[in-house]
Amino acid sequence: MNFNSLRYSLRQGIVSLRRNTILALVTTTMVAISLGVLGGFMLLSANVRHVVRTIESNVEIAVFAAMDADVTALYSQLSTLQSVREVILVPRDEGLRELGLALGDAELFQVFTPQNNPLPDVFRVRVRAAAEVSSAAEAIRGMPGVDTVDYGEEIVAQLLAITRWASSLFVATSALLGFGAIFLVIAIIRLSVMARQEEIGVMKYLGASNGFIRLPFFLEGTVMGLLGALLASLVLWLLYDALSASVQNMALPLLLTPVTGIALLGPIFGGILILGTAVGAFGSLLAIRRYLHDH
Amino acid sequence: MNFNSLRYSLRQGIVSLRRNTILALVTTTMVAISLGVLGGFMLLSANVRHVVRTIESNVEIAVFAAMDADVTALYSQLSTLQSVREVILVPRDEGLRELGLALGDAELFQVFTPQNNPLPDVFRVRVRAAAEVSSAAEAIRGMPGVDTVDYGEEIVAQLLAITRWASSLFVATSALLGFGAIFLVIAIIRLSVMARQEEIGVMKYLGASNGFIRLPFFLEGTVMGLLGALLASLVLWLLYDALSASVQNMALPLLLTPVTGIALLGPIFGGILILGTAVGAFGSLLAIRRYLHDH
Amino acid sequence: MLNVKEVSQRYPGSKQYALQDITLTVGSGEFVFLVGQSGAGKSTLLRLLFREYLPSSGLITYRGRNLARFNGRELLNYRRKIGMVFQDFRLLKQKTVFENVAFALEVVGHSPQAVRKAVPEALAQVGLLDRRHAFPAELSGGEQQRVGIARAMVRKPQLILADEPTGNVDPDTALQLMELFAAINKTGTTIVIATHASDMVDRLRQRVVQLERGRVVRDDKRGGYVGEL
Amino acid sequence: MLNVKEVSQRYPGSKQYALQDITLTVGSGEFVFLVGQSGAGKSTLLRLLFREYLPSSGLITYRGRNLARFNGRELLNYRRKIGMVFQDFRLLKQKTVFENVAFALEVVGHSPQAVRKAVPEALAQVGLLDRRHAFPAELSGGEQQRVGIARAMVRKPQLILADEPTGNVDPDTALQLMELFAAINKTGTTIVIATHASDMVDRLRQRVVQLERGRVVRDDKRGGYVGEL
Ligand SMILES: Nc1ncnc2c1ncn2[C@@H]1O[C@H](COP(=O)(O)OP(=O)(O)OP(=O)(O)O)[C@@H](O)[C@H]1O
Ligand SMILES: Nc1ncnc2c1ncn2[C@@H]1O[C@H](COP(=O)(O)OP(=O)(O)OP(=O)(O)O)[C@@H](O)[C@H]1O
Ligand SMILES: [Mg+2]
Ligand SMILES: [Mg+2]
Repeated sequence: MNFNSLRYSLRQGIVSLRRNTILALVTTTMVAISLGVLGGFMLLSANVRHVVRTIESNVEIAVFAAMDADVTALYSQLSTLQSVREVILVPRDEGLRELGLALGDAELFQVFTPQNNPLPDVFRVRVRAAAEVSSAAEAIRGMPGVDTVDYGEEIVAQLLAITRWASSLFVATSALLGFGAIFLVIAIIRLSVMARQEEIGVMKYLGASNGFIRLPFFLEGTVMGLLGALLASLVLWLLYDALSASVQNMALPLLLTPVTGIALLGPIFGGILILGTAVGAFGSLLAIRRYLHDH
Repeated sequence: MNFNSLRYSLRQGIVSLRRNTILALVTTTMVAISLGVLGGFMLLSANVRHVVRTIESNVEIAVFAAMDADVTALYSQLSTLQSVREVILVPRDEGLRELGLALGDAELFQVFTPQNNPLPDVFRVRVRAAAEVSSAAEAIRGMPGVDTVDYGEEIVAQLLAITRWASSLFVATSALLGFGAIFLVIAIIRLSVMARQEEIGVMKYLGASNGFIRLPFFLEGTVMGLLGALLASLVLWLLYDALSASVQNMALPLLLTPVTGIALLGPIFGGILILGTAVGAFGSLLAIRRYLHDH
Repeated sequence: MLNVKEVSQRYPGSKQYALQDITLTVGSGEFVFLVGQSGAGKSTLLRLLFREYLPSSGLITYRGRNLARFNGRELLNYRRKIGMVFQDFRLLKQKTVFENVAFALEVVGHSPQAVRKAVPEALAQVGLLDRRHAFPAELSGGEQQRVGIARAMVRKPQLILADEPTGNVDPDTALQLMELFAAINKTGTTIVIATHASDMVDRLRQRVVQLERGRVVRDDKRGGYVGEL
Repeated sequence: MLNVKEVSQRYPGSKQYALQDITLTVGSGEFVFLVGQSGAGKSTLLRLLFREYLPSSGLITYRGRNLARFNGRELLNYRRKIGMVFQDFRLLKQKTVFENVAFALEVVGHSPQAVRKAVPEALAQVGLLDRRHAFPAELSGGEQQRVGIARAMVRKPQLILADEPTGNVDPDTALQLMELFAAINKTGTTIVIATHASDMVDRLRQRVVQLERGRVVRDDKRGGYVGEL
């Protein structure tokens, strides 16, 4: 493979893309569609994970202080816990008012005065992740001045189960879709190679080296993969942008805020580009392999 | 097109499927993949709709009876409302007990006796759909003996927004995926027809009628479409069955019960089969069209 | 039977005329050799007669009917009356020798019994009966060419157009094939053969039409092949 | 240069031998006609010499080296020394005439300048310089065949294997092409031509190897074409 051959292959890849426009377009569109579906699914999965994490970090532990507890000491003790994200103190008077509001009739509760208020001081503690709730609750239970510790044990357990289940579902489906996309692209490239089987045969008879035969296909496959990935990214990005804007406009509850940070979306779009290019490149190599090793 | 030709075409379709096994396999797999993705998405969408509907029909209207209300009369009046699905009476004593439990410390509430119980009798009313909540609440407000009516106005509004938004998203994405699948299959069949362009040319030179040329391709396309759809349905069904079983095993909250009824899944799987067959049949017709009308 | 009147053909994108102002009549039952240098326009003329495409200008009629006016159905019927031997064979790679020949019959709706009877006869005439299960890729060049001839003959057409049908066979086989064409011609079939086989032309002494750069330069009733050789 | 020793070839799935017990030596600079009936095994022998595949049995050596022992690189180098003219042309449909011929040079890494010089020369030799921008589908049968010949010659190979290189051209053009082969042979190139062109063989009076049903039945130093004609 000398310089002339390289130059030739480059030119040839371009000429071939131009002459087989339909085939190239079909392949590129296929790459785009399959990567688009994969990417869309990963965006969905990122958002679901995001929502679950939001819910998780909103799980509250209600800490009922004993009637004679040192509230300030307990507050600082709670705040120093590693897994704790936030501690809110609801003083007993405030608790009474809230209870009245929650029951829909604040006036009814005016029978209570600060003196006969049956409610204790309550801390609302939020931890960083659902997995840390039970250990944090355990730790809090042992603190002096704590009467009762309460949290949605069942809900936390279910959230954890959902999270685990959803992430394995996502990994499995992503893998499936990914393999599907790869298989699809390779199959298409193989069809396009099959259509040029004769050409490859003639090249071999003329004494072309395998590398020489391979290079234009490789370049073509790479370009098609990259273009397909770019197309998929573009469409996906436009769609996602429109969708997330519409979600935000609707002022949905906090839980449904879409993921928009570059840190989270970057890997997905980057992954699409890399995957598309790699599949195009290696798919074409794989597709011509068996036409080269006959004799 | 006489009987001999028909018989010939049938035989030819089979022979061709056998001789072009790879191409046929690729096409069938493509049909399966694209329909599988589409079907998977529709299953997801059916489940999301199901969950939303479950949430909707669980929205509660809390009806606080006046202290002097005729509870039995109110109960029967509520029950006769068209949009109402369920009415539960929570007597004031019971309400007190529940409140104590909810606050985590039932004993604290023993300061209340039936005599100084500040709580009213409460009805929990469930309507059939979120859209009916506000009108039902309005109707209830006007009933004699009703003190206050309360329901999560914000949550209901948001649920409605989500529902509307999600269903348009689902329709749009389904349409997109459906078109993608159709385009994909037609493109593949076109590639396979392109690979046999010469054959079609020779047939024309020998005086074959368009119908005669078309028929084997049509049969081939139909069989490939049907097989692909069957494959997609089978895989999808196995996956879905496993998934929904695992969801049920996890005893997730009621909201996440998967859709399993034949009435809901039937149209999806039926649709996949019909779509696959139709796309295979008409895709093949479309794909050879331009090779027939040259001259 | 065939009337060619002032026909010219210029291929799209080409500056030169492949055929220029050709006027020619082929009577029913005639045997015509079309000769001329490589690139003279023989194949082009045969393709026009076959109505593979329409000429740039001029008129071609078959039994008085303008080929250019044929609708789909008529074109089909016209082609079904013709046995065409292509210069590049145009066999179907996916079909065996038998199937390739049978195909010409199946296309027009012959019954399987008729196919089973006619195909072996045609293959025997070109000496390929024992290769009937082979695929084209498993045949020698001359064998492929003979499959093409068998396919053209099997329908017992009214008109045979053969483009260089003996280019890939040895002189002995070529002579046999030419004698086969002559025998078929005796049964009333009109035959037009484009050929470079000078000795065959010289031997058979049939009508010879010579083309040169797209023009008819000679039309002998019982001519020979005239060249430098 | 080429040594064929007790070579037999039976194609997979076939009962009969396409070649049987062939023994033959082609010296450096020789000019050999390979003649014989259609299906006699001429193309098979050429394909074996080209190492398109290996014989079922027997030994073929090139300058003493066993073709069967070539590794990938050696096979490549061997083929690069050979100019092969295929019976079915094997032009690349997607490339123009110029590109098809140029391809033979590009494959072995010639510079664009070298290509721009050598290709027009080769095309001129076969009389196709003015058709250089056409695609194969836009050529007559004989023109396509000549592109194949130009492609085989353009690399100035040590050995030319030509399979029926004049089957689609008129006798005048065929003679010119044969004389071209003879001229190239004069410069030291070894040439083996499988052909049915009896008059060419008779005219050139070169070594003639005749095959019949896969066996060598004649090997004349300065022979003619012997047939019934
Ligand atoms: N599709 C085409 N497009 C452009 N030019 C063409 C096309 N087909 C043929 N030609 C040109 O038209 C001329 C006549 O071609 P034709 O095939 O009729 O020659 P021919 O007499 O059959 O030659 P041969 O004996 O070599 O087969 C040639 O110069 C050829 O290059
Ligand atoms: N790939 C193959 N598989 C099976 N049989 C084959 C194959 N190729 C050739 N044959 C058979 O081998 C025999 C010799 O074929 P070959 O092509 O060598 O003949 P040839 O002398 O070149 O004939 P022609 O002059 O017609 O080209 C023929 O009977 C042919 O049918
Ligand atoms: Mg011609
Ligand atoms: Mg041969």
